[in-house]
Amino acid sequence: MKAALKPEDAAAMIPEGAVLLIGGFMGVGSPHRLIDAIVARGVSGLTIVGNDTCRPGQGVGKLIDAGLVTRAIVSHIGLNPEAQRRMIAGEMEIELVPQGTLVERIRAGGVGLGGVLTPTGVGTLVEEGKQVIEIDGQKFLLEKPIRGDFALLDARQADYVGNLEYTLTAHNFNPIMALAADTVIAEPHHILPVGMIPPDAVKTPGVLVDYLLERAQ
Amino acid sequence: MKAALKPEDAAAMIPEGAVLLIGGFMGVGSPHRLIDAIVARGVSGLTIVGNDTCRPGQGVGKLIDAGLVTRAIVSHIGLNPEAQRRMIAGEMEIELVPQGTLVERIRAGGVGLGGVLTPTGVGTLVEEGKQVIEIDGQKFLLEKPIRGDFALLDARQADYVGNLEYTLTAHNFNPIMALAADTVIAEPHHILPVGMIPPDAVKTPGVLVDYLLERAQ
Amino acid sequence: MDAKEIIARRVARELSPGMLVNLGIGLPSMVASFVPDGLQVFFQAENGVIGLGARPPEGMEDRDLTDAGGGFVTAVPGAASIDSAMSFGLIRGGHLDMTVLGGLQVDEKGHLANWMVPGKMVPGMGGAMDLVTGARRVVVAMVHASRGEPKIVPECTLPLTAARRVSLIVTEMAVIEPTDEGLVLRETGPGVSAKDVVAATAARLIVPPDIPKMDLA
Amino acid sequence: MDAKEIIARRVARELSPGMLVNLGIGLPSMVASFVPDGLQVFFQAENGVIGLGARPPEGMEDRDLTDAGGGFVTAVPGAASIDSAMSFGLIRGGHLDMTVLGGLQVDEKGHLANWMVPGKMVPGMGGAMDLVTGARRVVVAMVHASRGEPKIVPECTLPLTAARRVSLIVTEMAVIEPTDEGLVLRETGPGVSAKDVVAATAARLIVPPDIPKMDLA
Repeated sequence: MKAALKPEDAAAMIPEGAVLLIGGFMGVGSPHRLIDAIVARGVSGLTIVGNDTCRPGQGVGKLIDAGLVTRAIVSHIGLNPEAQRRMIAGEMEIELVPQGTLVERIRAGGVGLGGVLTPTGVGTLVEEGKQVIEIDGQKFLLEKPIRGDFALLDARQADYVGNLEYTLTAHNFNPIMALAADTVIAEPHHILPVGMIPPDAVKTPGVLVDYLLERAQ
Repeated sequence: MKAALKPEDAAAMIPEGAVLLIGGFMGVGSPHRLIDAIVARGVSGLTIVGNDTCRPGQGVGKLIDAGLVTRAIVSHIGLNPEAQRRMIAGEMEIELVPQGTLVERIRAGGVGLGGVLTPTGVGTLVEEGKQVIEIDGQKFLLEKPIRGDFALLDARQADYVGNLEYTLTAHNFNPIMALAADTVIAEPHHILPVGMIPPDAVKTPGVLVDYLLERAQ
Repeated sequence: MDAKEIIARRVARELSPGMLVNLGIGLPSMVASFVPDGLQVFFQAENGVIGLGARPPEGMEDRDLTDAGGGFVTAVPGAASIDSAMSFGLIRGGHLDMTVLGGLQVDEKGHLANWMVPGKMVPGMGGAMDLVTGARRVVVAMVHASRGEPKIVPECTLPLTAARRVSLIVTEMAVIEPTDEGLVLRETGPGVSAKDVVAATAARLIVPPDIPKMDLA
Repeated sequence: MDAKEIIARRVARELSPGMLVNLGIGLPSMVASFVPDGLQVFFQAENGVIGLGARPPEGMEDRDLTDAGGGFVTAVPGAASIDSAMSFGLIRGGHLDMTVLGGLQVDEKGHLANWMVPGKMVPGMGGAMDLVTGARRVVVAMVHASRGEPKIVPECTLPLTAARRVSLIVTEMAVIEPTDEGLVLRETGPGVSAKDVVAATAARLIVPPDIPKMDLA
């Protein structure tokens, strides 16, 4: 059974310089109250890993606005001029990763694989500095696993075992990130008593989740 | 929309020598009516890929009893003395693959990855003849993708788009095999009208499924 | 009919029943408005839904159901929610029948550049590299020239999106098919002659004797 | 108390609250019967359920809910269904706190052989190689000798299950811990002296001065 934390107590666990896997796609399926609590706490030097840098004032964009992020591993920054400005000013390092490669690298980190052999990026700038492995005459890039110190997830609902359900386009990176961090904190919209989520509806088994955020008041 | 086939019409699509991915774990979550129809048709020279060879007279064991299988790629044959007898007699070739490696090889075949880099099997007989890749000082086996001509799946229920739900320990290899064959035939216990399965409950999107088996009479 | 509508209408004619199709943000997303009546195709948004529907009525938006551009959408009956690993598994694994993307440049080899302009615009590749690598058909939907600069060029000067040859280029002036022999002019747009197309194209075009007009019905 | 019960009772004392534990078929599965009262652990069966419960009452079996041996089980409140990719993702990814497996041989390096006897018994490795490679703790539960043949040997003569050192060996005679220095005798079983253990063990044992008896309460 997992006790539900207040956002400020969850944020207090995150040290400076932590690597955070943060669910969401342009803010949809991001743990918004956790993000707000981290901004309020002001913990800096963060590396964020996720689909994108969202927009200024939204989702993970708030962490960037507050100057807390020194490195981002994402597939897209095009809708966040503030992220681009900070990148050009040298305040923030950005590693751009093809979206499908990014999610597989996180999965590899989570399921104990040594890396990902993907055709994506072969013959492009993404190939630079990477091992190219030829298998039966086809070329693949060896992309390395990614893990986080923390995974911060949005979920539709949870039970107190920590089992999670997600909804619609708010799934995105969340179920994969749940596998790939030392500490997993989920922000469910609802928390149900144990036994209320049918086993077949569970998308992230509770054994992966370390902490739940209490529901919004 | 996918029409639901009679078992004999489904079996009639499978040519001699086909590679069949067949869901199930000791017969649980196996497409039993499809298996019976293939036995009735008597199509031979099959390669079967799945967790195990089940038991004589059960699940995929029926295909082996009937002498239709010349090659099996499985993790376990220990509970099928008939499979062992045929292997020793040279009537059937068996490739034993660690279970976690097997499911990842099928997944790699299904999601377009060049192979799997797994620590499982390093320093054992499983390593023989395989490329060992060292990544950041740790050794991994490069295991190649597996695909089938057909995937034969068991599902709890479907809709006529082909969306599938599975239940309890009848999931096993089914959702992964759905990704990795040229033709996917699912045997659902129930078929619902389109729109009756909530999007969040779908575990295999219908676009992956080519044919449904009609319900048992 | 403006240039964008011509392009979207013509691309819509590439659709056939049962296809799984990904439409990029911007111009490509307009294709959804011109699907022929009664034709059932499934639109996938790489952020996680198969069976994307139209924009919802005002006040009926769901913050957890958006397209890859972050715009509110609906889902059709038979839709399925998927996470990013499944989404890109479908894309990279060859399960996506067609992707429609914008382009900055396409060259005589059929190579596409659409994700960055060094020193100017570095939005990130998002899902584009996986889409161009993995989709069965890649259709580039773009205006023929940008501020007088031809976008169909002898060789891309911008970084490539993938080393793979795209399937078709659709502009308001022409439909062009990259082949082993080079770029073949297949159709011309409203009020445009083959000569006009050749004049507006920096790349060498193969011009067959009889070139039909685009069918935009 | 017979040998198997001694072993199962002693292994059960290795459990601690909140653990995710995989029990192998046969002797290891008996451990579930001796979980200390009030201790919440989750048992995983690699075929696809987290939160395995006891055998169901006669007539209440579900053919889609079995353990890895194919025996009928139940699921506890808060259980989750998982497919084989998730199951082995958890195992190989370091999410499984403990696995309990049978053994044919364990040697002075702590290497385990438990999946084949060349020329005699080739059941296949099933999930064993992944379990021994990936679980945080690997506990070998086996009788001390088989038909007078010591099973704890200087060096395994049978094919290894993994190159990894197991965490603990529990027999009816002893608890033995493989360490950098070799096999250390930690506890002795009921009515057995350290001398008896040494005599029944082919491998060199490190015997500390004071060796407690097994606590089997």
